[in-house]
Amino acid sequence: MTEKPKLGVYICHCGINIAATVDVEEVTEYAQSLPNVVVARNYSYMCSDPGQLLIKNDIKEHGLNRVVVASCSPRMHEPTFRKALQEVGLNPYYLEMANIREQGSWVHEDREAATAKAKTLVAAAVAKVRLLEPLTSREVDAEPAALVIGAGIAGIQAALDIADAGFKVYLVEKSPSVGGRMAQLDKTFPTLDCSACILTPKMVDAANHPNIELLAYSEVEEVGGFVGNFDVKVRKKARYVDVSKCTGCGDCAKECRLANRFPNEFDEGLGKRSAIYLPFPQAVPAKYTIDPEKCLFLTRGRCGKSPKCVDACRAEAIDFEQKDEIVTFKVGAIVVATGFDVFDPAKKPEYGYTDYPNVITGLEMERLVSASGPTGGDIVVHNGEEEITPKEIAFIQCVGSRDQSVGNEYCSRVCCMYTAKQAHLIKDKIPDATVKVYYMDVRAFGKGFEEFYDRVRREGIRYVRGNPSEIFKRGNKLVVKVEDTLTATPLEDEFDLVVLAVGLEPRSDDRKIIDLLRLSQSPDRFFLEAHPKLRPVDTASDGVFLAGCCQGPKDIPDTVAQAKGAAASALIPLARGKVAIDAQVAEVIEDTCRGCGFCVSICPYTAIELVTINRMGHSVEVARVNEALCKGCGSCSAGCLSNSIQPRSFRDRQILPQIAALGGIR
Amino acid sequence: MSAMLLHKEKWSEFTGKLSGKNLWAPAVQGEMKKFARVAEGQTVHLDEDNTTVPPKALVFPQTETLCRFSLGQTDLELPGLDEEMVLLGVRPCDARAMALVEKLFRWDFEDPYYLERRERTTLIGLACNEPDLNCFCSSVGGGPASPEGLDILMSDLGESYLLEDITEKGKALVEEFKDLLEEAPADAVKQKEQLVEDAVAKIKWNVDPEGIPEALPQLWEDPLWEKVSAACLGCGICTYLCPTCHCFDIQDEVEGPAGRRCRMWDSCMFAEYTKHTSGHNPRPTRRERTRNRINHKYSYFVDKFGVIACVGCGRCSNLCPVNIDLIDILRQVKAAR
Amino acid sequence: MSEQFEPNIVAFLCNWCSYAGADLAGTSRIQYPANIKIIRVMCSGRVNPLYVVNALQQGADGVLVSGCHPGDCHYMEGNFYARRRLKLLKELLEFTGVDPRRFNMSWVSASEGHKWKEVVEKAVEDARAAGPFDQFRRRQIGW
Amino acid sequence: MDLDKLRKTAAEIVSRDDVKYLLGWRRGTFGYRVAPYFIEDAAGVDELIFSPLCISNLATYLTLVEKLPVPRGQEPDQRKVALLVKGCDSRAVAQLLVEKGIKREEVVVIGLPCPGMVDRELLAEKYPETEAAAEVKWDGEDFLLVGEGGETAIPRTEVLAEKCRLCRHPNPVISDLTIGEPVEPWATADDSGVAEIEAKETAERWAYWEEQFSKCIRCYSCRNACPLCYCEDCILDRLDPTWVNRAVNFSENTAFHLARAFHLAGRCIECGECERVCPAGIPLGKLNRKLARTVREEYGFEPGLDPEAEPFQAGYKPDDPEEFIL
Repeated sequence: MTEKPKLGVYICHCGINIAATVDVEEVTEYAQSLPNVVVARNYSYMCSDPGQLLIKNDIKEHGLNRVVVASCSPRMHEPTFRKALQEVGLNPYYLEMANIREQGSWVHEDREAATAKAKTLVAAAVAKVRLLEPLTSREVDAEPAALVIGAGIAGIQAALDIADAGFKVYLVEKSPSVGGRMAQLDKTFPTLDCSACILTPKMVDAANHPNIELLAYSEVEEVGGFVGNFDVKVRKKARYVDVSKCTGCGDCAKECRLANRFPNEFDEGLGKRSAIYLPFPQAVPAKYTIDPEKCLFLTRGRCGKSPKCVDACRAEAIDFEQKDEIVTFKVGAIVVATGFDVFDPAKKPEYGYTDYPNVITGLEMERLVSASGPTGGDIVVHNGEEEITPKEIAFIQCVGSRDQSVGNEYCSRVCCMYTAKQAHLIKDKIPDATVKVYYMDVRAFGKGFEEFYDRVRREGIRYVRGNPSEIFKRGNKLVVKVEDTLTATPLEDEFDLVVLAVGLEPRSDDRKIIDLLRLSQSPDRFFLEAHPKLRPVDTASDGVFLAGCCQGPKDIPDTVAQAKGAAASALIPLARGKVAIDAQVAEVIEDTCRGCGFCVSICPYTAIELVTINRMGHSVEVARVNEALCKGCGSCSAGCLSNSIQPRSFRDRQILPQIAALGGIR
Repeated sequence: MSAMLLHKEKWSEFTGKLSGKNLWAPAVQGEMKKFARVAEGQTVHLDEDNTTVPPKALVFPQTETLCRFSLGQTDLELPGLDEEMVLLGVRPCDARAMALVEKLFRWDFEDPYYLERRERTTLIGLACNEPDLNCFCSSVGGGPASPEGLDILMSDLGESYLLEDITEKGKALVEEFKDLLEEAPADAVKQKEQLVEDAVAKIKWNVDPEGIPEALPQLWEDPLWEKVSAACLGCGICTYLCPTCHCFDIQDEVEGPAGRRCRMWDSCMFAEYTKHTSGHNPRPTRRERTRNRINHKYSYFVDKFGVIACVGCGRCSNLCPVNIDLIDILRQVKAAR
Repeated sequence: MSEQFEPNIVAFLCNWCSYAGADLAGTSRIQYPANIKIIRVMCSGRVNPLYVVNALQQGADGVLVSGCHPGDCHYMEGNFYARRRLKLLKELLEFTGVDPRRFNMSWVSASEGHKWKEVVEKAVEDARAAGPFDQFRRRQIGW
Repeated sequence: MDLDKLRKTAAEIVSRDDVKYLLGWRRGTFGYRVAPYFIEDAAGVDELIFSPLCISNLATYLTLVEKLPVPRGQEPDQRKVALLVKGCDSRAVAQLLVEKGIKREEVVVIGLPCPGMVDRELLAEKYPETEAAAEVKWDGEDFLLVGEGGETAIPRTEVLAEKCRLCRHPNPVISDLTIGEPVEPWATADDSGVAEIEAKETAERWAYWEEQFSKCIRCYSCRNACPLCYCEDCILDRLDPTWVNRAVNFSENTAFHLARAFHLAGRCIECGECERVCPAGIPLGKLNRKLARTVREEYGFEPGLDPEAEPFQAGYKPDDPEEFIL
């Protein structure tokens, strides 16, 4: 028997966030008049300790068995108030929230209208809460392993932390080596550490860690299941090199018929590689890979009399018979660390990136100044006529950032500082060079950033406030056309080299990850965190966490910090060994189920099956829900003609009274 | 009882005047014929066919509010009295049905809703000269000009209508319209009786109910019920449109803190009619339901009130989409005796 | 001059995209008409099309259903089911003479606070133009 | 129609041990009536008929017949039900298989290619019914009325049922055996009934349906006669929650009919039973046919043709129409 509902209704002022627009007294008074309402109160911050205490005391004192909180979005504080109910022994699912802030006071200025709407929303919550049912969430075992997608600095750090905590990690990297973007960098700002020097040890650690299974040159193909129990399918792409035999000597690449014929991706195309290659000298694993799109043997079926790499390899590691391999495993949590792409300046043709070889991107500059880069660290560019050491160098900031015309409204957060760093490095290597930086604003907000910015200005780097409109060639010089907005002077400055400080963009193939993991995107197209302030590494998919630039542009320390945060979050289910299954799952009313199987077809999680039961001596089929698989979406329910499958807390009998209350018919 | 003549040239004046009295008469709405309010001043046209929906719907509405209530208030709000109404062109069978149903509503409890509304209704009947295909009123104690239940009986004599007042209410109404009427000559009544005789003779598809009330209890488990109910769709046509069926359900409609209690037609042919809260249904199939429908009319009502609760209007047989035919059932009952 | 008719709109929003988008509109203080009242469901696939009929019967002048963009559904497919079902309902409503402006459906993602405002404004304007839907109200007739 | 062959086959089938009864038609008790006929033994086949008056869809009975509790220690009757199906009726059988309303092994389907049925009410309007039972036969393209007054030829177009005028599948789509030669599907007529309503202004459409739904007495014959409305506990009968009040008024009637039509979207096989049985003459078939046409034209799907098909409302395609979505 269910006892008679006794409701408490709590209206939050949220300081003045609600109270300034909604007449909370009037709403309270109105709530008091609603059926089964025993207490109605308002308070400045319901979510605060005293606010929660108010509810708890009322539950004890008045024997309340249902609670309505009219405040912010349930997406914000539903867990808070559920917990409060639970703490005084009331089932946490006897709670309904009326969203009178995000969908009330914050979006309606008119006090009268906002108050009237708040009353209606409270009435609907009251109508629903009376019919809610007590639910108990169950727990299932969590797989003590994690998947980390992407092995840049974020992925490596997350993997190391999880592995160090004692759990198995599958670290999946789509390119042949781990390292990611950080491996491409020369020095890091503002400390000027050698990027490779601090990264390489971590790469090696990750590869050698007993708890980490490194799956390089691999891609995640399918993710099924749910937090605690994800089923993962990974495709290990064929390298055509037996990694157990390859010693990384590099003889094959030297002998390759197409040796040094292809732009090296790692060097941003500035250097060359063979059809069989190691992306960069410190690559981990240090194993060669045959590019299947370039290799003569793989594309044409023959390579001279016999492939030269085969002949060159003393370890006999070349294996053209190798096939992609599918690996499946289970994990309890997933960290997404897929990184970023840099903005393609071809989208801003006025800068002539595709026309002039001496207009380059910031990332290309990294390779150019790097001692391990294609020029061995010498800054040499081709000005269209000859190789030169540039003496007059320009940097243009915010290329592809803060630019609505290319669809990127955001600030990429790293370009100001990497420009300062690169300018410094140029001055270091070419002391007589003139370096000018064209900028809109300089954002030097991080630890040591402003100091570094001051330092490079003191070193003679000239900062010109202006957004260049065009780059064109005059003689063997590049001309940057710009207005110095501080002096309102139009300028046409001549340079030997222009570096475009390109911004960061989401990976072009992000869609795949979004589809795999049901992620959302924020307006900037980076992956959306569950809450911008309080759950910055979580996603809307339980058990899936974000690390690094896939969530938004950030520098290395922020990336590492976030990776550690994601690792810590991922460790929660792993360390607990259990995950709670949502109690708000679907339930079949077997008496009326006619076994048509519509719900079985509909369910995206194959959580429903037909089972045979005995109904009054007849064998009949009815639907049955596997509660561990059900996510409570309710698509089955809306497709059930006899309404025999109902998601708990979102049953028809709970929603229809809400509709009636919002409809307002009396 | 007086007998008056209403010449047809005065018909439109007659109905025009009558229309000021909240007059209802048969009207066609699509394929459906039923009693509809006659707009003031409008002439009524009567034809041979009976209505699809019997006039019971006016005194025993399909849905009626018994009272209204609201949360926290102990006082119930009760409906006011309906306006008085006059029904013109009621068939003797349907009027007789009202007389029969009234027995039920006066029985162990006097139902104020029905009785008051019935009290405020004046029925002007129209005798049938041309029985319909399924009519068998004369077999079940009625007839094409049965006065039972009527206040005034009207008979179509060709050039004129013969108006006979049956009740005081009817008499008063005739009196009110006497300017339009004239004393009926003696042969007018004779002519009417001849028409009735002719009409009865035209009824072919009928059955003598003699012995059926006695036989029914004996045939409780007879296989005939299964046979006659096999094709039944379990819909409410035969019962909703039966002039003597009077079963109702009472439900509360609640919207937020207020609501109403209402009474609505129910049908023993519906599966949930006897379904218990437990899920158990003492009449689990259409066999038991069909058996109940016949027994109620031809046995239980006879036991209780001494009369068959069927007036032979033929609606159930005529309107059944799968040809479940009352006469056929009754003939099978007799044959099974 | 008569006062402008203020329609009552009942909206069904999926928790993950549209409801979050409406929350974002709130956090961003994007103003829109108060006529819209939201029922949160986990997925647009949960919206039984008969809810729409029921809402119109119970006092809504317009109904809005909003879910994730195709491909973005938190439950992978729910919005596809919603799309198919609600299309059929829309056809049925139009065929029976319910003003098509009384029913709108939208895809609004968690980041589309501005789109949410536009959708609400359209739904309100549509329903306002269609007028009060008194003809279909659940009425307690016969006194 | 080779009635002898039909009866002989029926007798054979109904004599089988694994067949409980055969569902067919017989002449009704009067006029042009035809009644569904449950034949339990070979002797019963003498009354079996198949004529242009056999319009009712017997597939309805496959799910309508109640399943009584089986007493402990007994086995439920597992015998098959045999039934005669026209083209449209067979689609109901196929759709029931899709929705697992029946199992294939529970039925013996006897297909009857159908040259078109007579609308009894149209016939009675022009040739009034008498208490004597009359017969109608196919006569080439047309019909032949055989009654007390001898034979009367009736042109096909005069009395052909509307659903038959629009029929696209006169031959059974599923059957264990077929009696009679397949008929050539005739030129499909435009659905003028639906088109007429579509041509109206919104307010006129509302007025039209307001008049129609106001007539409804909620006898539920439309629902009960429908071979695909067979939930034992219809949601529209339920009180918790109440989707539709039992009260009979325009608002509730409309909600009822919208729900009924919607539940049949992508399932209705256009047998027209709902409309035929309605005592108020509400053109319910138009609601169903409108949605069926949408499903056919915009989704390329017709229900009740393939027993293996995915149920329409339980499926989707990524490129389903969405022009209506903001």
